[in-house]
Amino acid sequence: MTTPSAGTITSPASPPPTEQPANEGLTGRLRSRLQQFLAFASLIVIFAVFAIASPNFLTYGNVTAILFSTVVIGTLALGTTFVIITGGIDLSLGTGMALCAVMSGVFIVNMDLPLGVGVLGAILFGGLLGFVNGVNIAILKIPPFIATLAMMLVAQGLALVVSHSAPIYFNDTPGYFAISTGNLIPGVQFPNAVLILAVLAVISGILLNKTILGRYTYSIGSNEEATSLSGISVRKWKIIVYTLAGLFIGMAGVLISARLGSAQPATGAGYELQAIAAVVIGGTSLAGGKGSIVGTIIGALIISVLNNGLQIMSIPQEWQNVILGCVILVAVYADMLRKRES
Amino acid sequence: MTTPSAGTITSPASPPPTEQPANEGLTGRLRSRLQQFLAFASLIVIFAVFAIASPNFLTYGNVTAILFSTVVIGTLALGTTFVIITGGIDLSLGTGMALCAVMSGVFIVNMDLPLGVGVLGAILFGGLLGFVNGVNIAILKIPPFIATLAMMLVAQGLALVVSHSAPIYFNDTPGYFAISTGNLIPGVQFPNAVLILAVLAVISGILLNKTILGRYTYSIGSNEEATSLSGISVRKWKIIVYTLAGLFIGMAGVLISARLGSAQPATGAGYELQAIAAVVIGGTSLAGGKGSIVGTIIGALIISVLNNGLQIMSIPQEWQNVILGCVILVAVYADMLRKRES
Amino acid sequence: ACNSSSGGTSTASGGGDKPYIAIVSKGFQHQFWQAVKKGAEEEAAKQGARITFEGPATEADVEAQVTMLTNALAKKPAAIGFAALDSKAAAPLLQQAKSAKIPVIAFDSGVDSDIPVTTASTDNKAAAAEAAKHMSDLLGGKGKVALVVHDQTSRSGIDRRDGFLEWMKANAPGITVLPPQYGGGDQAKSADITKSIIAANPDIAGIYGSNEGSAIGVIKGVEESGKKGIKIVGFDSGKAQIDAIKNGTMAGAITQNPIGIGQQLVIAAMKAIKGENQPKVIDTGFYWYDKTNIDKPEIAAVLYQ
Amino acid sequence: MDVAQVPSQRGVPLLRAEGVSKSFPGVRALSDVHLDLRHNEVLGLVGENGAGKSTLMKLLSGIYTADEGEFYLNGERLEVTGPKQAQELGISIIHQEFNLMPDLTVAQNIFIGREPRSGRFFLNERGLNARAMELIERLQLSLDPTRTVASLTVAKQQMVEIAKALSYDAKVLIMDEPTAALNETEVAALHDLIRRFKRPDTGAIYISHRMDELKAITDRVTVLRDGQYVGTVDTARTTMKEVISLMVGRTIVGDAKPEGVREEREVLLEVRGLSTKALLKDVSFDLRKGEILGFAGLMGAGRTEVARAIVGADKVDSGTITLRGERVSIRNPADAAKHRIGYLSEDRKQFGLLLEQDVNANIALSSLRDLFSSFGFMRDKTMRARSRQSVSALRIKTPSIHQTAKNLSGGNQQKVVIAKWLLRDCDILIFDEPTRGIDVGAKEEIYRLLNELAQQGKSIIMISSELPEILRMSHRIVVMSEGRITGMLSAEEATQESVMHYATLRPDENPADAAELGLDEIETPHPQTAEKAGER
Ligand SMILES: Nc1ncnc2c1ncn2[C@@H]1O[C@H](COP(=O)(O)OP(=O)(O)OP(=O)(O)O)[C@@H](O)[C@H]1O
Ligand SMILES: Nc1ncnc2c1ncn2[C@@H]1O[C@H](COP(=O)(O)OP(=O)(O)OP(=O)(O)O)[C@@H](O)[C@H]1O
Ligand SMILES: [Mg+2]
Ligand SMILES: [Mg+2]
Repeated sequence: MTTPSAGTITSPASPPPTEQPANEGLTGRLRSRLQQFLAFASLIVIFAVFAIASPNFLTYGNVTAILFSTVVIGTLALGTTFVIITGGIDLSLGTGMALCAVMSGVFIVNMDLPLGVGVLGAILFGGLLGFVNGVNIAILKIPPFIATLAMMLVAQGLALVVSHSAPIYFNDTPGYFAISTGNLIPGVQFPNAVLILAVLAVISGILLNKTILGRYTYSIGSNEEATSLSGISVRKWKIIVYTLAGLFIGMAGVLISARLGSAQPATGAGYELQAIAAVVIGGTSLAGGKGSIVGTIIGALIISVLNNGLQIMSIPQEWQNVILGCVILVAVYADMLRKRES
Repeated sequence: MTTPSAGTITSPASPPPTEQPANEGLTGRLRSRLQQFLAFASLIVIFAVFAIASPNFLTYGNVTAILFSTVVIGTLALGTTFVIITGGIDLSLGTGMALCAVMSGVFIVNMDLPLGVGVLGAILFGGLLGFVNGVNIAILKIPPFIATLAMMLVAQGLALVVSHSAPIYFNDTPGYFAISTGNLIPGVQFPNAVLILAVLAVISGILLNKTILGRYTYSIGSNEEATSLSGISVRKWKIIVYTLAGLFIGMAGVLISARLGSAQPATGAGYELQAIAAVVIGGTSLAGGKGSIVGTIIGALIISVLNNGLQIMSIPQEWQNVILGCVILVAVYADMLRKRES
Repeated sequence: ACNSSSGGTSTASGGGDKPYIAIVSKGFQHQFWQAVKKGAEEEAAKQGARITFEGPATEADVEAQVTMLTNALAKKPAAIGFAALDSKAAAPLLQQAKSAKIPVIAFDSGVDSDIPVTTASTDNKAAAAEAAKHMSDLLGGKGKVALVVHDQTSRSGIDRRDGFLEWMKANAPGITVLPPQYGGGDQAKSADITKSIIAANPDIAGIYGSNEGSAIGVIKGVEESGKKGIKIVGFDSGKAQIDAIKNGTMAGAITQNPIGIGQQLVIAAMKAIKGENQPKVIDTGFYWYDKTNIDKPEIAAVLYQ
Repeated sequence: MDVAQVPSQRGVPLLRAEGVSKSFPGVRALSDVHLDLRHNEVLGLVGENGAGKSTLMKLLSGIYTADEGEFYLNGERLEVTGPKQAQELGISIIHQEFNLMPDLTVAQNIFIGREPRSGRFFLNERGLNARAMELIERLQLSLDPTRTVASLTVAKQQMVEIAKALSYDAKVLIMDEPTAALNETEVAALHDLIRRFKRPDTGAIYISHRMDELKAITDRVTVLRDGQYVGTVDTARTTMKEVISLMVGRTIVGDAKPEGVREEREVLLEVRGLSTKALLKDVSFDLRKGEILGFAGLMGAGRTEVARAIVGADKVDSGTITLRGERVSIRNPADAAKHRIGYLSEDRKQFGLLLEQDVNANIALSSLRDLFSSFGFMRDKTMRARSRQSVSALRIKTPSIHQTAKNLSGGNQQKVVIAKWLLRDCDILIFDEPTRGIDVGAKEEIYRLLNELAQQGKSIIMISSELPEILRMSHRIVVMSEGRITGMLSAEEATQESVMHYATLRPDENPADAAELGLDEIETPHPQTAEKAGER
């Protein structure tokens, strides 16, 4: 869309004037910290409500279960946070994850490669998917929505083709399960997958805030044209960002198949909306330029806490979605009010 | 030193730089017409390929079938074209449609209202859903992605609640079926639903191109802030646009339930991505400000022609998605190349 | 009649006076599962039990089901009813249930494990074979047959496809079976697929739909194509299929006994809670129904509208 | 190196353009233009709006490629393939439109692509801020390196651009209307910077429509007209009148002046005690029928905020607005428009234009309902006819009314925005920096129009940072400082000095501090530029 020769127009379609970075300086910095902390507020309120409403909610087992159920969406959401900050979108998350899970099965079960190699292969395969997305978007200039929608369809088909439409079971590689459900911390019943998500979140945070990759991610989303005019290869960095998101897709594929003990070729559709929702609930703007890893994790947690809590409270299933929708609305609205006030 | 009030200066006269009827004007207009016509090209190529590949493709019955299968997605896509041109998005299309279908059932079957009243009721109910979306987005300033995602969940749940999780059958109202499958044109086997889609497309085209609603739709998508400062009530028009999209959701609900003879509360999820894809393939930009009804109809046709053609050619189904994805990519890429050239 | 009944609002404890049975099914929104739910609720009311009934949105959503099972366990139920989308995926959770001494009753399809106290299920493959047999009879053993299947990876989809295909291969040399097409159980999509099949194969003689949504889609597709004389064989029940059979559009269908499955499930669970002995397998059976027997009481009893 | 080819008394010019042509669809922006920039000089580049100045500079910095022609740097043939390469060659440009990342901080913007790193991949944020601080101090700008650019005023954003351009070790510095958003003090500071930049091995090109600035800073001035080279003159040996006549090639009647003050005229708008959370304190004034009320003040004095508050674009904390004797509550610009109040924003890119739409759509936007539709349907023909009228009345240089707004030159874009408000029949028009980026000839045109409007009985608030303009056009002048009205002058008593006196008055502190004002104005958040960086 924006070739360097396209003129020098700065502001794109004029984003609505929301968010005002308040009086900055020290107090400002402090306040904005506080504000980010306040973003927890919705999460904490929801959490508290459930804890009061049901004695089964605030148990060690259930809290672990909530965290565990956040892992896959969380992993996908981390990668796509980068994509969304550049102003892009990735719809191939869900079915791409299924394809990576299948590839993991192909490597480990069908081809009998060592566990580590197979896992690495699946993750790199995810990177390849992301790379293809990146090339389509950055070089061929296909709008991200279309490019990744096409990839979503392709991955969905390929997962079935490669697996011959049947799940691949990891029965003979017990180590594979351990990736997700094992307990690395001795003596404590705490699933590895949650630790992995935590590590991935920290790495993502470092990448986004402390490296040039992160800087250019924000920069591209903020003003792609200007970034390009500043001599930065927007193409290259976009490809890197989508590839990175692809690596996260690969990891999500490994994590979900390790959790289930099998690679399910037909899953995945629908995960993309959930992952994007987590990112956006976490305050990242689809218009690009703004967002944070902390926000994304909070967003993912809000979704899984709500799902869990409503189930724990035995709310009839047809009402669960109604309530889920309303609570998301209220949570985001409250968050926006808070931001507007300050 | 000279101030801007430089006084009177005389110098060799040169004609005032008024409008230069350069290359634009007639030829320019013609060229852009041609370009829009060329957007058909991908569709025509795809169509031709199938027609050559399979003798069963280009039959009256099959072409009607293709058109018929475009109706629901097409109707949803028409409404959401407006939304997307304003720079918004509507994820509540699919499940909203299911809810409207259920409401139609409630009105006509459960409450025994006259057919026309029931149909109108269902359409207006869709308008109400859209109105709520509009208020959430325009007044409460919730990002469209979140607001309509929440509505998607709420509608999904409500459809089940209202219908008591069971389909509602229109068996006692044969007239209802006729809305979709009847043949208004005497003697010709041509389903009404296709005619309805055509009429809706024409109405949408007029609304978008010939009325102030259309102008404001483009303006808001181009630059919301500037539109507002031009003395236009952006809030009001946004609400109108989402309400309009809601009316189309309602009509889609009527059309799908008339086709099936029943309101299926559990359908709908996934239709939103297809409808949005049709719009975007048709050249409407998710960034807002650009788009056309013709493009949307072409986009919807590309999808249904591909689906139909691949099935007619008996391509194994797991490959169909792979090919679908690739063709969409190529079609959009070709279209972009063409646009860039001219 | 769904959000009422025994689920109730006594949200909190797993204890209470009524025994609580958490049922995690393969689906929720589809009529088949709603019928199972109905059976379970009725039986629970009769036996004085409290149940919850949940299922993922699609039969591909294994992870969501596993999460639901996890959450069900957290509620410390007296028994669990479970229809596994992928039985291996749930193995650790079943183990957990066992350690917590919560009896598990499998239903719909078996679970690859000896943890469940009993399994109340139908043999989907045999049922599909029965459908194939009737199709072959209807066609006099020759002609072209197509399948519109609801899913290509779920157990029920695979069994109902393979059962049909295998029977045809073994017993009907005169019948050509086209490659199966998958419509996700969506009526409109299945109808469009059916029309494509008819367009591509003008000589098609019979079409089989593997669940309610697919079967209705086939009926709609055939109707819309205007083609006469195509034999349609379906699966499951529901008003639209029953009507189609009555008016002759559809030749007949296989039905399981979903209400019965729900009832059996709760009966078995109550027995397990009380520690009573019971058989490892409860066959809930399937039936072929067509114009001739649709009004018979024993058939009418297993059909849901 | 082909020295013989370079005819210059002082030897090889630093930068040379020869026979450069460039066309866009429907527009021949440049034809056979040449230009010499010598060492150690500031070359002014002038021409009417759309003359091709920006295009020439974009060719030089590799954003466009020329259809014909060559560039030489120090006599060596220059092949500019892109902005990055231009930078590496020592050509640094400040574009007419901002090229900033609004979500990044000042320091991050300045050093984008050249961040100090620890290792290859990790950012050294502290080093970055230190380097930015160093640069900012060296350039004597008042910027906080850790602030996000979106929260800065347009003027400050301009300074970030300047700092960024100077942070490269540039040999050639190109500035495309760098002062359009700056006030006098800031302009002086910028000129200071340029003088310090000027060395025997460097040179600068300076584009501006402000003749006094050209006189002050340039050594020579090259004039373009309609994409063609007209001539180059020595600044010291010519008058600006001469330059203008070269530039416009026609007569400019520059004596438009409003009639004298008419105290007896009825008061149309009464603003009392207007305050906002962010800045405004107790702003009260009257606007009379047929009056041009000038608003003067330094950047950030709050003039824009007053305008936005009146039309309901920003939230008002307290205060009343009385229109034709009736109290009104205006909640948004649509309300304002209903009360026949129009606001032309100072930031055309962000708040004025639909960049992707054509000129026609832009001009018609405000009047769609009143003029160009019946029963909701567009009256396209009328609309096109009126747009064409506006285009020729304001001399908007465009191939047709169907040209996309973003393809117009900066000044012509501004005229489009003005045309939009002139079409809509408002009783009160608030023009915020209406002549920003507009050439001398067109300015006169706009002044004439403003006068006409006033004579028709319309009331006009004109916010401007160009004192001469305010002094010449206003019946009365309101002077603001730090969110308060500090002075109210009649046309007769107002002089540059008196206005500046009130403009630098600190309303609530001791007057001694006033001296420190200028660059160092106090900043408070403002919704206006909170989002993406606009343009001046
Ligand atoms: N990308 C483009 N596409 C089409 N026309 C363009 C484009 N860029 C510039 N033009 C046209 O080229 C001509 C020269 O524009 P340019 O921006 O160089 O003018 P300018 O001298 O900088 O004017 P101003 O003083 O208003 O900034 C104008 O007529 C303009 O409309
Ligand atoms: N676009 C903006 N973004 C953020 N803050 C702004 C913006 N515009 C103004 N401000 C802040 O609000 C205050 C008032 O500025 P305002 O623009 O109203 O003043 P002004 O007198 O119109 O000056 P200018 O000529 O720069 O527009 C200033 O202190 C400034 O810091
Ligand atoms: Mg210019
Ligand atoms: Mg201002």
